[in-house]
Amino acid sequence: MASLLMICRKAPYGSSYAREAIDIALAASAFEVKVAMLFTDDGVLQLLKGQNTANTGSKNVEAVLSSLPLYEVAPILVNEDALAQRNLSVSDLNMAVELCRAKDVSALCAQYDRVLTI
Amino acid sequence: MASLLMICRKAPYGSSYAREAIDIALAASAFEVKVAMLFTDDGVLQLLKGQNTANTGSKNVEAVLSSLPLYEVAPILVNEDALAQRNLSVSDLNMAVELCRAKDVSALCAQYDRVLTI
Amino acid sequence: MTSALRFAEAAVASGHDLFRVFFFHDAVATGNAYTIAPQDQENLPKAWQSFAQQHKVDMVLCISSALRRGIVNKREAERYSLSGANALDSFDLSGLGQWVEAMLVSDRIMTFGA
Amino acid sequence: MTSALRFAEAAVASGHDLFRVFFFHDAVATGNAYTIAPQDQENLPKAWQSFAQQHKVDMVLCISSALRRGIVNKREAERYSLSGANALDSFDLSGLGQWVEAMLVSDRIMTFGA
Amino acid sequence: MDNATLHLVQQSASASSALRDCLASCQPADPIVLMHDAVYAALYKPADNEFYALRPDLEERGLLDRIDKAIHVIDYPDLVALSDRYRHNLSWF
Amino acid sequence: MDNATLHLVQQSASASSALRDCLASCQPADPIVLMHDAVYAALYKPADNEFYALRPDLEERGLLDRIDKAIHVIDYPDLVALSDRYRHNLSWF
Repeated sequence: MASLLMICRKAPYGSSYAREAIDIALAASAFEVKVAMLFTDDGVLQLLKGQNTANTGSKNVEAVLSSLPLYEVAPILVNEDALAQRNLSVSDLNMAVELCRAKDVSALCAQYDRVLTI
Repeated sequence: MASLLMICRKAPYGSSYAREAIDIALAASAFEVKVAMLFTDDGVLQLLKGQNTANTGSKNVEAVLSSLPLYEVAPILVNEDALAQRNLSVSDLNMAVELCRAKDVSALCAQYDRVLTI
Repeated sequence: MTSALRFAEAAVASGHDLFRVFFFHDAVATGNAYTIAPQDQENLPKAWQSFAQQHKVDMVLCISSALRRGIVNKREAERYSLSGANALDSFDLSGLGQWVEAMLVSDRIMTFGA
Repeated sequence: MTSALRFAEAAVASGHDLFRVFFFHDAVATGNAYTIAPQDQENLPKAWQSFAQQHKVDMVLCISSALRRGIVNKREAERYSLSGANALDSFDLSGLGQWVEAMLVSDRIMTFGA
Repeated sequence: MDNATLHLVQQSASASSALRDCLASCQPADPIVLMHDAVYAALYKPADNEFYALRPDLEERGLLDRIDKAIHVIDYPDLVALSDRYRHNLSWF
Repeated sequence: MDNATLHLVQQSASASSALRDCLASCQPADPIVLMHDAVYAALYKPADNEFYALRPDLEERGLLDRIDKAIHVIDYPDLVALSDRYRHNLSWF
């Protein structure tokens, strides 16, 4: 089985990158690819608890991300340096994640067949 | 006569902002507006001497900017802090400019009827 | 351009006279009639169209930005022999003179760049 | 997407087999047939079209990115009752499965994000 | 009418230089509005200026209960009123 | 095939965080290609890694005679060869 690591670096609502990354993860998972996601840089903001799109006409990124484990997208990794730089901690996040550091990215890449930043 | 200060902050080829800003300056000038341009942040890179678009299919920003004085767009101001931060100096630029500092922006704005960042 | 729409709505609601909305650079995509929004999301071109019709607001797509990005009305489609036109009727395609005029007659300009 | 085109040309010239070019996010605008480039500038959609025809390269616009941004072919134009279609013939509109397939069969993926 | 300049910061302070460039150019008396992805900067107070942040952008991003107490939460009508009050406004994007 | 990762930095290092984020994540043995607006970072050498910059992007921007001598100027065929050599490449934009 092929494996894919997606490195998600973009904040959730300023562009459609976050939603489109989730679509890629689900598509790859549907093709039996083992998909992992690493949230780093502004990408960690996608995981913030309490996103409320009731009044904005946007798709709720938090809600869609929470479905990833059901599609066997795992692990969900988070760069704890990026969290700390934004005054955030694991308790601000909406799902169980595995923590890593920025310097682990190269070693992580080596474990997967393909890597995509988005 | 109305006056407009344009604050140009974008590098020249990564997007069409630089070309479009020049178009705005020329249009305003054609309507008898007194137009000044302040180049700051990555905008100072628009003024770099020696831009060569012969092989790239882009419009040469340096060439178009050099026509601004003919259209009485003046002064051409450059934030020298932004230059220094990029390892550049006035000798790297393709036209005569007036230097200013980042902290002068507010006082400059006060001298014009309208201000536009682009 | 959701922020710009919300601001325009609030400005009109508070009694301000909105002279013109000028769409420039990538924002000309707001005038693309072919935009299909996902079912649970707002169709921004149509939301702007309703706003303009309801409040009789003048909306202009910068013609040079629009042509570069493939947004054309019937007139431009004919001029360039294109098979169709995708600019919504509520948007005029016109030059930067429209922006300059708006700047000259208005007390404030607001720019929404992101 | 000029960089992506130059890279693709160099890859083909050096004997590489280019399996697919997948246009995603804002890059779907590369398939817009209504694009009018200024006279002294390259028309990028047409340059990609020539490249694809010359080298028989498969080019796909991500359909969900494309619909959101108002790039439609005849099939989608009919489905959504639009007055015309603006996707160039050389580009297919298709789903992310096309990206996944390309990823699985190719040795390398190159991403051009700016 | 107030002669200070109103600044509208519209991009993420971590991904872009918008806020940093604004702070380098503004005066201490200039008010700064955080909107769009710039509202993440409301998690801390970036400078001594008066700061405002747009409620809908905070809400969408899950920030409403997390922001620094010194930052004023505003709605679009408040932004209209702010733009009335200051002769010039500058957008940073 | 080399097990280091090839990094492609594609946005201005002053306007965006692309290069900074890349440097925080990469290893000393990872080569870094500057392209698009990222080529302005060739005016200085940003780190000890091996750096490459794309000639057409340098030329267009007037940088060809100004860049740090430690940075390798490459053309698209060289970029194809680099992407062949490294198992993974990451784009920063």
